[in-house]
Amino acid sequence: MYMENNFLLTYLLLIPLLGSLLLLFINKEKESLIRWAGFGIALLAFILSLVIYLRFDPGQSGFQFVNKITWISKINVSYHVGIDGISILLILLTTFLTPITLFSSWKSIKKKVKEFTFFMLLLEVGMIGVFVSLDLFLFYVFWEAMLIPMYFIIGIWGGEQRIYASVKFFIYTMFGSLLMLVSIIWLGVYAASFTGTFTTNLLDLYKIGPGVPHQIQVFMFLSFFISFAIKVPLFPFHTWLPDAHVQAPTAGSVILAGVLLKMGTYGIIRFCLPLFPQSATEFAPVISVLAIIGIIYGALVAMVQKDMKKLVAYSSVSHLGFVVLGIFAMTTEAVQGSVIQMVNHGLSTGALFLLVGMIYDRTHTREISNYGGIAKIIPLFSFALMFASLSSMGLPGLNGFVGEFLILLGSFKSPVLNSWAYTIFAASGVIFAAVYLLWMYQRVVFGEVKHQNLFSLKDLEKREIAILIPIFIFILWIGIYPGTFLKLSEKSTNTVIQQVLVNPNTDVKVAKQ
Amino acid sequence: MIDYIYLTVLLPLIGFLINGIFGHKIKNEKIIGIIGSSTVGVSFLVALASFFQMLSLPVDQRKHVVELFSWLSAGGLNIKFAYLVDQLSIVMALIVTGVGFLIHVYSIGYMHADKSFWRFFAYLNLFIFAMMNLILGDNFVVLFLGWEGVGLCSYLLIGFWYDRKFEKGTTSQAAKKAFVVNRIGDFGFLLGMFLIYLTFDSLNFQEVFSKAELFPISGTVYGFIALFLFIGATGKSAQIPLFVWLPDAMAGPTPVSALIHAATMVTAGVYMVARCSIIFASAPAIMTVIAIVGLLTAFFAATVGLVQNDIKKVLAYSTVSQLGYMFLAMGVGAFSAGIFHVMTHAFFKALLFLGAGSIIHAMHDQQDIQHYGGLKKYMPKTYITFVIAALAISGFPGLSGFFSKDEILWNAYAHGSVLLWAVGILTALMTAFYMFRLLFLTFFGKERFSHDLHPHESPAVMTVPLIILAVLSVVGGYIGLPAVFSGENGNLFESWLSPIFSSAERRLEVYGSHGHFEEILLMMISVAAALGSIYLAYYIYTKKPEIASKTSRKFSKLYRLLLNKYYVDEVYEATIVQPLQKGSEKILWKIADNKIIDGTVNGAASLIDKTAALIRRFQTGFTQFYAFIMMVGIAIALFWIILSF
Amino acid sequence: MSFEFILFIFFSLIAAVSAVIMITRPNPVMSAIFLIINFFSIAGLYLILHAQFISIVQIIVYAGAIMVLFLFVLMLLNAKSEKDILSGKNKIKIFAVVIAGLVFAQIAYLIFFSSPGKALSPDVAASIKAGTVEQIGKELYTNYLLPFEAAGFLLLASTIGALVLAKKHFD
Amino acid sequence: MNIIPIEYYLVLSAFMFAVGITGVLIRKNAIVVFMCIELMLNSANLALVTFSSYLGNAAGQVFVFFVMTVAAAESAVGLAIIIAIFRNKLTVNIDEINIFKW
Repeated sequence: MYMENNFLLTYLLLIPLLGSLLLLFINKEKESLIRWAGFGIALLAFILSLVIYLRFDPGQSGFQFVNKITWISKINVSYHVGIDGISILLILLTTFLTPITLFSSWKSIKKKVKEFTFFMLLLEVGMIGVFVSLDLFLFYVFWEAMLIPMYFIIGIWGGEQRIYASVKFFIYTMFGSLLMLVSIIWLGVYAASFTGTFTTNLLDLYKIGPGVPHQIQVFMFLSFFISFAIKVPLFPFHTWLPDAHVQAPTAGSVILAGVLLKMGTYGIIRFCLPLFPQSATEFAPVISVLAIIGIIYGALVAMVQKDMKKLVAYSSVSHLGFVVLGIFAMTTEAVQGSVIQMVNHGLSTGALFLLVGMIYDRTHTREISNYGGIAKIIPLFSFALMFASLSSMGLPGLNGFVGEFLILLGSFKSPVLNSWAYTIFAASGVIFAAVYLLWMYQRVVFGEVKHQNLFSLKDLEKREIAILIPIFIFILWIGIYPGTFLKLSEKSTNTVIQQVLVNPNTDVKVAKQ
Repeated sequence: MIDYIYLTVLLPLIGFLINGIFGHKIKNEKIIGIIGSSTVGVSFLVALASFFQMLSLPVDQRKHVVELFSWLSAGGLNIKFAYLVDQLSIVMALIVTGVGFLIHVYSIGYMHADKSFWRFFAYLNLFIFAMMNLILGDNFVVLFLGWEGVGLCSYLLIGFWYDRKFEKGTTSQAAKKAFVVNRIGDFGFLLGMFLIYLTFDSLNFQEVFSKAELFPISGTVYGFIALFLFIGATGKSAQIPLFVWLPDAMAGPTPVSALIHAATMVTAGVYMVARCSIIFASAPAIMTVIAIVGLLTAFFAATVGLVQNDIKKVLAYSTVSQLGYMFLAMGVGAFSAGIFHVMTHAFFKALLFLGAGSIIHAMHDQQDIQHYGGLKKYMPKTYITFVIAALAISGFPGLSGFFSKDEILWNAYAHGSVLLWAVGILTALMTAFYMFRLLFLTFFGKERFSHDLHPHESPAVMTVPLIILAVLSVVGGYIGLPAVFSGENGNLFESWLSPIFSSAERRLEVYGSHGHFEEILLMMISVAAALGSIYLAYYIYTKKPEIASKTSRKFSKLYRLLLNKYYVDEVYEATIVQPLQKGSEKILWKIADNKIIDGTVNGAASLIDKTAALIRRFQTGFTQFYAFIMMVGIAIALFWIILSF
Repeated sequence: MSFEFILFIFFSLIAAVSAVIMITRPNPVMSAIFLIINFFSIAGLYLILHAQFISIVQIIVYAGAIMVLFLFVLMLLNAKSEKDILSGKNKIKIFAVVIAGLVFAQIAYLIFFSSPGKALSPDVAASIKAGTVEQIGKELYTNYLLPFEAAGFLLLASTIGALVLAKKHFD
Repeated sequence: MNIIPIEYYLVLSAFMFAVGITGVLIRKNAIVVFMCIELMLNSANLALVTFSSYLGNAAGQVFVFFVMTVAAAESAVGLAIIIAIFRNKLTVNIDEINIFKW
């Protein structure tokens, strides 16, 4: 671990933060300047994250680029950031998707451009902050802070029922995070009984958490877990998602699906498992069952949706079920699969949302029944939708397969779950994914043109192609050569698994890694 | 050349990329067609060169692994993108690229003037790419890549004319059905892979098989692996209960039916079972299941084929039936016989489909054989090649189908039971009957079409592939001449493949002792049966056409049952598709999601809302009221002070 | 019975009675006048308590300035007489009287039963000294300087506030 | 000096306070309500001065001084508000002023 302070991550946080403040000084009439500035700032953050990626050493298992500055000395809280192989992937995803979404909303966001760009950049700060925090207090601050811009993005630029959706989103998440706050404070106080000082430093708590008395550990684990499960969202905490997704503007949906949901799964990997390994292994079967219900349930409900965005939203429930299953299988294959699946879902579902948004901009309807036969009118769009759907349903050679395959394989041999049944049920989700995506595709793209107004549709323009191509490149890249990404997180996932399984309190024997 | 085997995979991919990206700009059909065909053609040449190189090598050095790069690695799993060239995969590669090339060439003529000409060739090339991955893959995951890839191409090509109607629905519905049913099979295949990984700690073919060879037969594990893999195979190769997609797949253009749904993709399941022969051989119970499923499929598909009137439907059921034969072969442990039938079937079934395509082309998309008749004189080349193919599939002595089918039937008798053989013969009899029913109704008798159609022979670009395939259908059988005829050399094809299957065969101990006399006797019975039913078809459909309609009236219930394909589609629709759809919509979404979960959430919110509305009543807005309440509070506080004083 | 006690009874009776009259007069002007009388009597009580400075300030500020302001506003708004101040129509009024009586009884109970008189041994000299202008001035400019400044600021703010609020149109 | 017990002053203060409360609660004229508040302030002042005198400590009287300041400020602003309300509603009857309502 680098012990000296490294400010790169701090710069990464500061770029969008200062950038968003800078935007406030631009006259709101100059919309194109604001758009370019927002895009440029987000791009700058992406470039910096690439620099971080290049300087990242995947051979190390600890946290890198650590920066620690005392913040509130009275309760021993510090600004403490650092990344490992799991977080760097998610940071890259965040900084990659933010400029894309900003770019994509150039046409669809027409009112209050300045405020929109401001909130998007602020959101980016919150998201990066969540992924880099090594202090629970700091984490909590970012976790909550990120809600606010999202709340406004849904609430101001959303659809007809945006207020309902944004309030629902906010309260759902808030409910979970308050539980987490209680646990964070409890942990800090508990730590004080050993070290004499209240602390929220994650690295210190890693040593203390597993020793928490069993009964309390269960509560702590559950309160952390429910908070994350709502974010994921795991069945049955998922109902905010369809509403939020449907009402949010395209950029909001993309970020919501692409990054925000990952914060839940990331939280589980980063906090739930290493802090409370004993409870995590105890609850693994129950949670896996919920995850599997989510996989099948999400897919079945997605199948019968009439609104394209809602369909994609429910498909997220299904996909994230895979991720949670993989995490709680606790084998290297499965957790690696989960990590890569987080990225995959961000790309595939992000692309799907972008595409739905693009066609919505043209027709102002998302009802599947209003479409049909657009393949011959807008072939490029149809191709792109096909590509994204295939990636989402896990066709080998594209990204989705890598994640799902590793997760299923890993859960099959998982010593924690110790049964085939989980995988057998989970794998059936693969079938349903094909059903709901292809059915949607068939009804939207194939067949005869049902509505006259569809004939005047315009195919993807250059800007939209430019948005999709980078995503598609990554979809192919991960599908064909996932090593680039798997290598990054390998050490870190192993560390997490070791933390859980090589623990005196957990009775599951570690499989040979 | 073997080290360059990846070219056979890469070239079709390049063809796909060129046609896919620039195709709509090229516009010139010839260029597109040449790009599409030549990439596959060169692939074929590479495969052929590799084959000859292998021939020159001693038997134990014929296996080659060409590693490209590491694909998936996590934990103990390390999947390499690697190709395995051995006796089995090279045979399959030759079939796929060879037949594929011919069909590509044929398609130039068939798809002429289609508005999405380029797209068609792009898809075809993509298919060859995926199929080659399936065949050449060195491990289960690369095989699965191809496995799903061909499924995708099948989907794209079935729905190629996405705006056309097909039967009761649209072509895209048929395409979706194909993909989804295949996915059900893939689900089994995936589980099989996982179980293999759990058991053998590897997914590499050679590692798995060499470990499987050493492992004792430990009962259930092998059984489960074999069962899961077989579920995968039933999906891809259209066996009971997952055969329903293949007849619908005929919605695609005819060359697609020839290439994907007859010659290559559907045999992937057979290939996979052959590839994993050692695993299957270790699970005797599943072998029996495979044999029975194969035979049942063969039989039922043949009965359905008897009454179909759509030319492609007849061929489709015939394909299902022939695939059943192949699985019968697998089930009785005659792996090389099965692969042999894959090869000969590829020749004559591709030929039949291309011939049918030629007819459809001439008849302007009319596919109902009741509206054909007397086409012999209009399309002589198609006619002759079609006859050859029909004779081959019926098992006419000396043609390829005769050798391969009899090999299977003989093995069914020798290593299975008389019953298997008997049903097999019955199926063969029906096969000959419906093929010749088709033939006579199409080329003989009165012309039952309107003469505005002006049927004509297809252009050379279509007929030349027909002729080549016809030649192959005739001579293709001689490389697998049974030992009865070839004497000392034994069965060439079998001995070529024997290094692949030897361990499985050792485990099965298949080689019992049956005399050559028996083999010849059985052969004669099947030849007699085939000739008999050909004559019967000839008699009914050219001499006394009224017999057909009389019989169908007499057994009208049976006839309807067969015509409607045993109502399998309807049963699936009613028992699986509808309940899932309705249940998901009515129960899961509308009730579980909207009422229960969201109801709880919104209920909690509205509880707070209601409580707040109640408390809100205290906010009258009158300051004096507030002051009064405050005073009440003060009085209470004072009471408390007094009491604690 | 000392002179002081007689004075105390005199002023306290006036204070109590004028307070009661004040809240029962329907005419607000009458209320204001009885309030002024009440203030005067309280100023008298302050004198008995040796709080000369406060006593004078009470007359100048309260009776002089504040009450004049009140009367002025009353005139300005031409407030009408209030009817039915204690009629039973509004039950809350009866409750109000009851509650007020209850609070008074409670406080009185507390005063008598805690009997602060026993704990306090008044020192006349000290109390005379405490009430002088000198002493209060000293306190204000030393110990209570900051609150004193704040009070000045408060007055300024209220002046401006009153001005702004009472102005007819401001933008 | 000793003759007057401190309790007498305090009870008087309490009585005036209670009367003030009654006034605030029963009167409808906003200005009279204001006056009642002044009465309550004065009752508090009386208690303060009483204690100050009995303790011989000037602090209580300083407090009274501040209370008066606040009272002056309050009545100035309060009356201004009443004028403003009167201008809008043409009444100073607080029963007709319920803009606090939700």
